[in-house]
Amino acid sequence: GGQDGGGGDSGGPQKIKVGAIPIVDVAPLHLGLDQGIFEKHGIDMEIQNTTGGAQAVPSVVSGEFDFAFGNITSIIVGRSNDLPLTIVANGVTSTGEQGADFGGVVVPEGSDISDAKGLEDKTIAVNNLENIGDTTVRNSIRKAGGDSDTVEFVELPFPEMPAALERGDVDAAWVVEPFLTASLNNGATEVASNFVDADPNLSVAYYFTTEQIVNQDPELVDNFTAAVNESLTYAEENPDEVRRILGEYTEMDSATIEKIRLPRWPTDGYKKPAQSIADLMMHDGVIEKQPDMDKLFQ
Amino acid sequence: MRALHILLLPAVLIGAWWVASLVSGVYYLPTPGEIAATFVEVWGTERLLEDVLPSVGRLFGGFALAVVLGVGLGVVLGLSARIRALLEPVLEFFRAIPPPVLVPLLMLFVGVSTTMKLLVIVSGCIWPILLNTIEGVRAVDPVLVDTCRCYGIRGRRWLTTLVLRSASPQIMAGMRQGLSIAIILMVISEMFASSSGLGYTIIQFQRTFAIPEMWSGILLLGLLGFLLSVVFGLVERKVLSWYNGTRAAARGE
Amino acid sequence: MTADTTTARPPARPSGAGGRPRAARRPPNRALLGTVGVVGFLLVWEAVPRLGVVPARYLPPASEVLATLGERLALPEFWTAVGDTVMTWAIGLGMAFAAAVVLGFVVGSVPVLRAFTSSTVEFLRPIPSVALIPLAILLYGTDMASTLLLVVYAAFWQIYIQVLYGVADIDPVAEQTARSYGLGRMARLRYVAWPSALPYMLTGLRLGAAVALILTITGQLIIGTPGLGQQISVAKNSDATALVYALIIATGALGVAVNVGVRALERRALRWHTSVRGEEIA
Amino acid sequence: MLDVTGLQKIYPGQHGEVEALRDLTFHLGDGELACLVGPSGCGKTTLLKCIAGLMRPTSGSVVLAGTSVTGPPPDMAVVFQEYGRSLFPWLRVRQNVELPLKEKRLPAKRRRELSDEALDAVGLLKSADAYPWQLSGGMQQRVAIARAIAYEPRVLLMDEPFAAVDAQTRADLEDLIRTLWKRFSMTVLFVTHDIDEAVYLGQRVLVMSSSPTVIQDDVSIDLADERDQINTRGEHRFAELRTRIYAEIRNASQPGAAQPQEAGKE
Amino acid sequence: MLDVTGLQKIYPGQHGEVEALRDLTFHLGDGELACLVGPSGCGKTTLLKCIAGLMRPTSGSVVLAGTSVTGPPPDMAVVFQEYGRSLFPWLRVRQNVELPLKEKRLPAKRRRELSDEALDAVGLLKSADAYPWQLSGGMQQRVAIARAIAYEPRVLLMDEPFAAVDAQTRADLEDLIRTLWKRFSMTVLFVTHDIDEAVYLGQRVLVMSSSPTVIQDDVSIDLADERDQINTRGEHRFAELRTRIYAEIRNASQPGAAQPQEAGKE
Ligand SMILES: Nc1ncnc2c1ncn2[C@@H]1O[C@H](COP(=O)(O)OP(=O)(O)OP(=O)(O)O)[C@@H](O)[C@H]1O
Ligand SMILES: Nc1ncnc2c1ncn2[C@@H]1O[C@H](COP(=O)(O)OP(=O)(O)OP(=O)(O)O)[C@@H](O)[C@H]1O
Ligand SMILES: [Mg+2]
Ligand SMILES: [Mg+2]
Repeated sequence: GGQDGGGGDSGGPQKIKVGAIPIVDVAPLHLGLDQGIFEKHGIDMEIQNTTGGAQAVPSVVSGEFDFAFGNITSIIVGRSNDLPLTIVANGVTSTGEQGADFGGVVVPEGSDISDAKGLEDKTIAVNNLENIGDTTVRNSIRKAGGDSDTVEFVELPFPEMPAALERGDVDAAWVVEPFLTASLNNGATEVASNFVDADPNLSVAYYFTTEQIVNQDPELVDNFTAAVNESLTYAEENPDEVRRILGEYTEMDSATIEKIRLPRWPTDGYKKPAQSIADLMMHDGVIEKQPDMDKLFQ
Repeated sequence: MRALHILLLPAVLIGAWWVASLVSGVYYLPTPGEIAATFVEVWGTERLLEDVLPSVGRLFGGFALAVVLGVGLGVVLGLSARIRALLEPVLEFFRAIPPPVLVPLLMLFVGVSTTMKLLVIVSGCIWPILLNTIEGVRAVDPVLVDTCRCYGIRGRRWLTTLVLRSASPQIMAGMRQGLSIAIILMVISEMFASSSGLGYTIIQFQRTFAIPEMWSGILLLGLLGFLLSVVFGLVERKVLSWYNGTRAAARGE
Repeated sequence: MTADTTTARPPARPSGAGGRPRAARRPPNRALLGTVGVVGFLLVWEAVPRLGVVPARYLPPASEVLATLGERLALPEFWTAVGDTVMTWAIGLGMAFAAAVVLGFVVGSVPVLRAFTSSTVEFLRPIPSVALIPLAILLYGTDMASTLLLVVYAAFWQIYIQVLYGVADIDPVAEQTARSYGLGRMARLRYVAWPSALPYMLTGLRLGAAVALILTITGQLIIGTPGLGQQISVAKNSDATALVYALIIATGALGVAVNVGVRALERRALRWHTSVRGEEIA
Repeated sequence: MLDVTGLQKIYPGQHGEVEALRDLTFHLGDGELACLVGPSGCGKTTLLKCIAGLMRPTSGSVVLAGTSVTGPPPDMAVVFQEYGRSLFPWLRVRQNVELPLKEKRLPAKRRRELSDEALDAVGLLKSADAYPWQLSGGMQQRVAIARAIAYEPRVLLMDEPFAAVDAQTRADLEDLIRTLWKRFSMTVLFVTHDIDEAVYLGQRVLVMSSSPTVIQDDVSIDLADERDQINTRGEHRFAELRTRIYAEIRNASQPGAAQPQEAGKE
Repeated sequence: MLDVTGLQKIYPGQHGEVEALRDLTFHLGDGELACLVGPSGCGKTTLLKCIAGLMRPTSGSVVLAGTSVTGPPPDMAVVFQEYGRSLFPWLRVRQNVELPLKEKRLPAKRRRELSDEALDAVGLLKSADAYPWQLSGGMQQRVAIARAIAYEPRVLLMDEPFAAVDAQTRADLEDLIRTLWKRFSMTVLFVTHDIDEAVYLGQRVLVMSSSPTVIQDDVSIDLADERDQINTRGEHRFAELRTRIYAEIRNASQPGAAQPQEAGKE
């Protein structure tokens, strides 16, 4: 470990700002801070709440954030639009278990849809269009032998999905925790695990930065990656710690925290699944050219 | 001369932008040339018909609804200090709630539909109309009020010839404000539960870092606003001809 | 002599005792009526989820939300957030107001300027602040300044347009009086244009204040700068419905407080105006 | 017809109240034409507004044709002192005149007839299509008069209606009012500052004192019913009446005009 | 002092233009007091506004003290016909009077003196702290007059300034104007409808014709310089002048008042 960090000569830990959306996925980051893992790697980190990848990307590009947590599609889209984004660590990974992932497609109580094929011709809510939700759900439908072109996707923030589902505004919704648990509690049924369908080891989001930072301060980047990896492992090994920290940086009530499904936070094998997503995005026409995967990963 | 009035300042600003974007070379600031080129490409006929027209339709619908509600409610509140005192805190409360927060609430009641989008537009652009109507109604010349009372002018005629007419300069000011807010809220309404529309398209460009495209959308919004304000100006000139006449007359023009 | 026994309904209001007080004419007790309105609203809110019009899961009854709000009020983070929000709001509104009033008066009283700027103004006005978010982040990142940019941009137009209309609404006879007595440009601005435009300006201030608050919250919600908006965003992502509504109430309450302030200002500043004096004289 | 009893009006104010009227009592018979004179600020407009039901007196009562006045009674027309502001700037001259007739549900043809007649009488038929703000002050005042006479009221209240018109027009209008009064047997209350006018027009002249205001004198004008500008004004009795009223007013305004600041502090 | 040459004013309008003034030429010497009479709507207000530099004539010129008038000249005070609207409702009576004095940069003490004096002269000292809308019509008009005289102008233009005040106050104010005029040797142009007033006040009376408007007559008033309400008005010469002007006006208003609708269609 580079004990001295980037600002070795100035002695103290290096101050950085990391943008992260306050959801389950970034629990390791908060745990790492809480457990002094970042400090140990010579990093004095401040976590700034963001509202998602779309806001995090420009902040990173403008240098406001040194690093940020963002979903894979935002990063790929940015990259294919020539933004110099580089992934430095894994973010969050699917559990790989059908019907037990931290995100999935649910249908309301009493719906006659029972599997992914049944989603044909239906209206499905996703949080962002032309993003990871609709690309992977289409993939699930195709895998189940359905026609993915007949599906209509509508954009709805996750928090509104359970209500929209219950009212019948949409036939199905792709939700992630804690809304997945909330929907299931309301009687909804899970009909597809779209992340698992795309790749059992699918990493949904990553920590990324810009090429400039990688070039200017490779040592910082290394330290950050090391700290994140250590945090990921710590989180993976201590689910109770994860549930504890969730009570601190989110507003979830303890009952929900107990029930929700946790994702996996492996520290390797996360590069290949990104290619699957890129392929799906090419297939759906979200991007026009394959991003350069080698440049995408540090 | 009029053309010069309209075009001079924009030309200067565009020039300044051009220089700035060339000099800075910032990714988020494409040159006006790029934007113009993208504009033609992006907003060709297909998008125009599929995204822009429905949005503009909703814009008009929402605005019209807001005018009816705002003026109607404004007259009632302007006339009665009692009702005003009763409702004002609640109205102010709703006025302070940002549309992105209000939308989920609306969705809860009316579902994900065109109605919801219309209501989002109404929820924002009603306020300037409402407030201005209230103030306009409160400021009706007391001598005219007395005149109407003596001649027994009541009911609808009283409303149309006295109250609405004398408040009309303020109401028009409110409508002008409301119109541009309606455009803004058209965009916001399409941030939720949409898969098409002008606002949606712009947001989508923004999310996918299609920067020149995004700017071209903003340009379109601006042009739309300008166009609507020209139309509005014509209407206003007709409706307020007496008012402008009074002023011009007194100045001896 | 006060009461008149020959008339069934004495039109008189005796200054002393002995007559029917004309309740309908007394200026309304604003605070009381306002409270009645708020309580009525809360009752409706309480009833809607309880009667099952919408599920309580998604719209918790008012009592529950107020209880949650009560808990929050004890937390220092809540007050920090309120402080951040109020600060952003006040600075943004102040800047927008100052700029709009100065520019509004200058442009409004010089017809040439007005002619040359109107097309640009009409073009810029309908551009949504939310569309400027990437630009704001690019310029100022996620600190307060980027939310400020949105706030100032949005609130500015509200006030500016009102000031323009207000300056155009000066009574020509008053204006001519001032001119004939040799009042210079500045004096006319100060003594004639300013008071004439004041009612419009105060409406503009009320509009702008609300818009500024809205954008403060929206900016915090979308960009993630600290404040109530950010807390709403966190609560939403955590599916904490009651908390979301509690924070919304806090936001709305801020709006009400702002309005009460501007109203008080208005009653002082516009004592002479028909709209205000009409309330005091029967 | 009109009974004013113990009328008092106190304006509230931040710096003390203003007692505009103290205690007015008088009676006007059906079809009478009375003129009201008094020093500036003594409360003539206030009295007129109370009679018109536009303002609630502080105490005392106004009874018109047997019913107590609480709001503007029907069939009453008022010409306001602020003539300019009593015309609707968004309506043309003719529309201003016809507006109350519409409310009376007269058919369009009849309205047209009445407005033509009234505008002609005040010499403004040619300006029927102008807006009020395109007219001179005197013309505006004449529009307000035309509106009142086109209405064919049973009771006509006029607050210095000829203040802004020239001598010649004024004389014509004075005669017009008398003619109409006779034709429709209206009850007319006419506020004026011109004592000659009051004597020439009225059957009675009520003289108001300066504040605290009471009816100081009630002069019955015993001139012949048929009056004309040259002969009547030349009569000896006319001069006598005029002098008497002049003296009254002079007395009335002796202590100085009404003083809004002081009344409340007593 | 004041030279008006070939003044013409045409109001534009949607339904044809209105020629308010056709061709006015007259000269006023320094320190002269002239009265302007003419039928209602003949263009007196228009003329006054042109002289005050508030309105641009269509053709012709106004030259005041050697310089051509393009905007309001300094040291000029105007009392507007719409007295109500010319007072600032947001200022109290005294503030209204003192406002122009502030602009003259007089010290507060002197302003106070002047406003006290002027308000006292019009009998409104006691109402100094009221708002204009708390005053009666006549009182408002007197505030406007007080403002003008407190200003101590070199040129004073008054548009029917006594229209709303009672006979007694009017007489007092007439004498006040004459006193001030003599004391400060101002140049005064005074519009009135009251021919007696014009004769009593003026050194000259300009009679305007009805539209198309020209100066129909320019009567020099050869009464003694010391005038008083009772004796002067009783003089034989006074009656003669009065009758002459009356006849002029009668002639002038014969064809009917000005007609906004028609002029443009010719
Ligand atoms: N703004 C205007 N537009 C069109 N015509 C106008 C306008 N102002 C005045 N006039 C016309 O010009 C003529 C002269 O008006 P002006 O006000 O000067 O008359 P005046 O002599 O002051 O009358 P009065 O004694 O009634 O006040 C009138 O016929 C009037 O209709
Ligand atoms: N709104 C008001 N508030 C306070 N005082 C008022 C108000 N209106 C009138 N007054 C006072 O009441 C008194 C009588 O006013 P009013 O208008 O009735 O007089 P007037 O006889 O019509 O006078 P004029 O002949 O000058 O029109 C005045 O002293 C005036 O200052
Ligand atoms: Mg009066
Ligand atoms: Mg005039």
